[in-house]
Amino acid sequence: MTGTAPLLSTRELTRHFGGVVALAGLDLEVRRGELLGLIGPNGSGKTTFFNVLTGIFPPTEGDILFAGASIARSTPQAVYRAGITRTFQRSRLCLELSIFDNLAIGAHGRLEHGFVFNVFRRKALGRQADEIAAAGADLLEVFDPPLARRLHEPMAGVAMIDRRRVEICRALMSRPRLLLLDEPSAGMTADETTRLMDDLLEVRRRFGELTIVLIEHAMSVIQRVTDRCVVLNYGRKLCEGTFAEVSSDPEVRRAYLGLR
Amino acid sequence: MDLLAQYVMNGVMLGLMYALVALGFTLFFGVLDVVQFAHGDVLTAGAFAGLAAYAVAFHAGVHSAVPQLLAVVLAATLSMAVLGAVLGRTLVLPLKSAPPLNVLLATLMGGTVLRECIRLFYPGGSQPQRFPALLPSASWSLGRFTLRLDNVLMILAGVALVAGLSLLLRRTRLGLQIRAVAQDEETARSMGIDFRLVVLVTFAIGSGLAAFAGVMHGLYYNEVNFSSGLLLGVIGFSAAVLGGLGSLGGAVLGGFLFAGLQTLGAVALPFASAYKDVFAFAVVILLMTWRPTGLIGEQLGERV
Amino acid sequence: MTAYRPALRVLSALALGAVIGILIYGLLAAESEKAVGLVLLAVALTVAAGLRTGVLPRLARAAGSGPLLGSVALAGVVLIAVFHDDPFVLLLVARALLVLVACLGLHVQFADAGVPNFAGAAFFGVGGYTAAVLGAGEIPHLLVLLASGAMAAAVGSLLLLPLLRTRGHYAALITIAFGLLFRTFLEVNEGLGGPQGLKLPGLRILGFAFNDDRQLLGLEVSGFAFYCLAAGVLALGAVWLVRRVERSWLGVSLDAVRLDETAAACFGISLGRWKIAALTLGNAIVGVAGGLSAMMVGFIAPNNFTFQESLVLVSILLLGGLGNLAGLAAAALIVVWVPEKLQPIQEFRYLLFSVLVVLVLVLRPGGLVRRRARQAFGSAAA
Amino acid sequence: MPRNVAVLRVVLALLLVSLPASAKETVKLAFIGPLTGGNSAIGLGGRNSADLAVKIHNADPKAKYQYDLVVLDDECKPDTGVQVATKAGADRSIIAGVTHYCSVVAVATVDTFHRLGLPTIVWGAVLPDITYGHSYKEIHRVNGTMINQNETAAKLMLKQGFRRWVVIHDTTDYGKGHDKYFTQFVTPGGGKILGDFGVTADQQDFTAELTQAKALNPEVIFFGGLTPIGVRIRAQMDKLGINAQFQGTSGIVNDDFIKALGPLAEGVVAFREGAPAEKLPGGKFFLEKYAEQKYPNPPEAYGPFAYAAAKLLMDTIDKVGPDRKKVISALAQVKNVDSITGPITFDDHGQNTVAAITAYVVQDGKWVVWEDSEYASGKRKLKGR
Repeated sequence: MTGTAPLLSTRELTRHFGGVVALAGLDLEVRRGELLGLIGPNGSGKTTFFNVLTGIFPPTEGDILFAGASIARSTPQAVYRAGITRTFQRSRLCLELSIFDNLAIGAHGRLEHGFVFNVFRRKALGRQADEIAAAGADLLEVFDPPLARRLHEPMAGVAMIDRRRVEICRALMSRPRLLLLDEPSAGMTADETTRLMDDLLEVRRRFGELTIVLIEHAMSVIQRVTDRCVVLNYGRKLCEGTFAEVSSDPEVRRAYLGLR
Repeated sequence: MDLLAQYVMNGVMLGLMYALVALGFTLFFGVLDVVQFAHGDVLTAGAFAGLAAYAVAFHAGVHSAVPQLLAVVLAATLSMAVLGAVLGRTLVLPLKSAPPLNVLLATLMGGTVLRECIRLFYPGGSQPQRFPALLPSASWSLGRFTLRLDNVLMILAGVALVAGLSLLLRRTRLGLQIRAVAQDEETARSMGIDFRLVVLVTFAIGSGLAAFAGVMHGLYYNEVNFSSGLLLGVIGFSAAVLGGLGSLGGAVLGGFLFAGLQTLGAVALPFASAYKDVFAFAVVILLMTWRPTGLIGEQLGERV
Repeated sequence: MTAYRPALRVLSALALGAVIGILIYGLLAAESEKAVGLVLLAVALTVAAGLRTGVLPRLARAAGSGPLLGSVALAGVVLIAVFHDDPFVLLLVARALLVLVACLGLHVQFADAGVPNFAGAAFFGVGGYTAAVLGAGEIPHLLVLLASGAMAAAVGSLLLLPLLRTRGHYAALITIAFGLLFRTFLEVNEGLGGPQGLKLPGLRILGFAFNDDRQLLGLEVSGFAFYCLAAGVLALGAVWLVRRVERSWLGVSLDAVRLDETAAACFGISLGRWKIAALTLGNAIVGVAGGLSAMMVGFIAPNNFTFQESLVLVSILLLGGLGNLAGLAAAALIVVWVPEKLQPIQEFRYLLFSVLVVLVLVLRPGGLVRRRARQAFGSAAA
Repeated sequence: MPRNVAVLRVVLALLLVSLPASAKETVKLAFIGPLTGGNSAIGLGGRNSADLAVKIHNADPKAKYQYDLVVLDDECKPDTGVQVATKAGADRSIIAGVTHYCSVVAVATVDTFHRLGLPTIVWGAVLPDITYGHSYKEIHRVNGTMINQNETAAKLMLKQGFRRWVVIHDTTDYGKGHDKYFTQFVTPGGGKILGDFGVTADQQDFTAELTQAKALNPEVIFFGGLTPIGVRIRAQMDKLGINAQFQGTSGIVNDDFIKALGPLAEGVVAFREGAPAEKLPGGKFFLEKYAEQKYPNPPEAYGPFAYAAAKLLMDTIDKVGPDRKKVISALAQVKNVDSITGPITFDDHGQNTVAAITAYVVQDGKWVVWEDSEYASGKRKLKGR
């Protein structure tokens, strides 16, 4: 079922902030169904890459092709509709809302937003709410079964690690084709990180074709879960390949791993 | 030509006062990301403080203009600097973590308290008060244009004040600290800067500026009254926002721009002069639509 | 959540309704300075004690929102009956209800979508002027009220583009500027009565004239009693509508826009669409309230739609605790009544009122009642 | 328990207060006017004057009833006005009202007073419609309308030889009304209105308008509005070197105008309804008594009218008893009743028809009746004469 064409490819992708060059002509491919690790030192342009990809900042130059169509300069909303969702480096859940609400935000594209439907057809609305709740509970179940039973509790009372899980579930609620994870393990212990990655692999198994790009600092994680890695430095691709290939590259070792 | 010169002169005086008010708004926003809306009423209070000082000086037997003027300016700016710091301490800092619009409302209401106090407790405060002419009143007429020495002196003083403020912010240790706080509270703290103190000093400076504008207002119009602060506050705020909150140059630009719009609306447009505020505010809305963060972007504060 | 038995729910609702009714009765009936002070003290003590001991929240939870709303409505009807021949008290009640409705409109904008509106009085005025212009003709008054709302929304659409492009204080300035501009425009322009304002006919629905006093069950009933009922119906309708909107995908989307625009955009939520929806709905609600209010008062003039009046509306929103409907209702009652009850101190009342608002904002920055998480909907939630 | 003692004390205090203060029956009168906001100075002056009338009346042993003044603030806003009017009208113990300074409020409340049957006397609002816009028997007015005022003003100024006016008026009903009626009376007599500027009531800077006015080279600047703006315009005229005569309306006839302007006020002309209080025996008495009470604010231009209205109501109630209907029919009969503002006669709209208009000019820091002034005798000259 997978063709040879990559799911996502960028050409000469460039982004300036004033005088600072965050992305400098990045050429990158993400293949269908793979889990690609994106690594590089701080300030190498990883998060900017996500931000440009999801339309938060338009690229200064270059193009992005997703499933054959250009999404460079699309709005974030259009990128979402094309099938890309993400998590954020600093968790951006709505803490005032319940877990359910946050998941529903993730499922925005599937929901009925008509005024009449929402205000007057409460039975149908209730059914849709139940569907979303069930789908959300299913997802949470994979990560942490007790969490699935706390669906209607406010987010603010949820522990940090569970917030990470909810945030990933929110991104998954829309059944994306490409999932962008920005350091999901930040602030977690090694054990928690391992569990989270296992859960992620489990979700991927269940979902069938889900392509993931993962920004991560913990090399053990990258080593364990990624199919392939891309190393960024100064907004450019330094090299790519399996973790073993990448980690033995002398340039990478010099620039990033700090090894001689 | 002479008429045009007169309009420009009027507009410059007006713009200078607006700019002084706007500077306060922009300073406060710079250091604390809040809008202190009692600012216009601080201006009125400053003018009344100056008036009271004049009365005291007069009764104490000081009858020459220079010491009187000195007493008026000092009393107004110093008392309002203290009041500004007190307002910052009681109304603004405690609400730092509350939603920003709470501060806006709290200070608006604080300003109302100030205004009502002047109206009710200053002798005869509910009617306009005469403000003495303390500047030399020589004037030259060129056709329909009247150049007055007192206006020239006020403009010079105002320009000197703005230049002084700019120097203070750029060249002194205090200025450095204010700018550091405006950049980022956390970083400033880690540099060993007393955050609260700097904020309060900034409030004192801004309010002193407003008091100076109040005295200028009094000297220019020879009249002060309890309610003039509300509209001046709104206009000063508009000017600061129009220029770009947090930008000193923006505040000055915004002040003169607003004065220009009002003059233009009253004089040059084909409808009744009473529409001049409608015109000025409508243009403000259009300009904000065109440049949503002000003409000169934010530079003192605002983190993304 | 615990499921309560129906009987318990009804009882709790009635108890709470009775408490609220008695407190409001006290406020309305108090005349002298001392009585006003005592009643205010009693209200404060009751509410404080009720919240401290948890009795009030527990009753509210036990009752559930539907029965509670019903019982408050019942208390309202009883109060109207009690004061049936006192036009002043009835006028106050109706005014408070209409102010509440206007605040509900601002609530949708401010508390749901996060768009500030400091021109509430202007949109209230648009509704009122629409009613003045259309109400004099042959158009049925129910349609006139709808037109008031539509007109307010239409005038508000002038501000959509500026408000979509700006945020925070910049957006606040745009509404402030509009409020000032609107009032000056009305005053200068002769077309709509100028500074002298316009007279309005009273509300008339299906031949029933609300202005007339009449005999009912042998009682002399003031015309304002009917306005009270109309305002009450409008208020209940607005509360119902706002709650339904909040407890639906609409509310979820509005919350997402308010809380994190970037995240919302990344999940396909169009910021513009939702802000437009909130602004339009909110202004429409404010406009309908303005229309009914103008018909009740029988007269409108630019003086009523000043920046200060807009501030009063925003004060109510923040005093009640942004986002909390119960707090909003309480604040609307208090803000309409307190200045009126302060009449005995004459020229000092605005001073005292401002001091009170400042105190509440400083001492309780979250408002009188804290915001509650939006309640879930759907059968799984119940 | 100390708490019980405190409660007991409160109860006792309440009981004491509710005891009747004297043997006479107490009758309530309402006073309504702007006590807060931009027009509060005049409102407070009116309030004090009405209060003075009540105090004097109550001190009179021959008076039949004890009067109690219920003071209400209309904020100069129609909806607040209707609210307090309803309060006064609904309170059956209030027999009559001395109501409103702001025309826009007075117009808004006539229906309310009619519906609730409360007899009222307007003490300061000058819009003709307040009495002539309907045929309600409840509404009366002691002061004249702005029609009378401007007729006199136009005649006098034309007689002085002035022909070229620039009009500046505030955009409230008061200013706009004066603009309309003055223009209407001055043009047939050969006067020319060269320019007409509306300004908003909270405006501070008038240099743009005045610079335009200066270019038109008028003989007189006619100002329709109240003291605060009047002071600013007169002062700014001087700043811009405009050497025209300044002519105002009743809104500036008060001491504050002179105090705020100092020497600049000299020679300013203005007109007001009613006979000059200083010249009537009752008026002198009023001013003396007012000074005795040490009110924090002066009576302002309309204080004497509030006093006259309150006194007229109390005298009427003393005669016919505290019954609203009887008071209304008694007021309809008022003819040539002496008051500190001159004789009062109500026409069938309740309008005082003999409302005399007095012209004033500022001379040596005082408002002087025109006929007595050195300007009328020719010793001093108005600007440009």
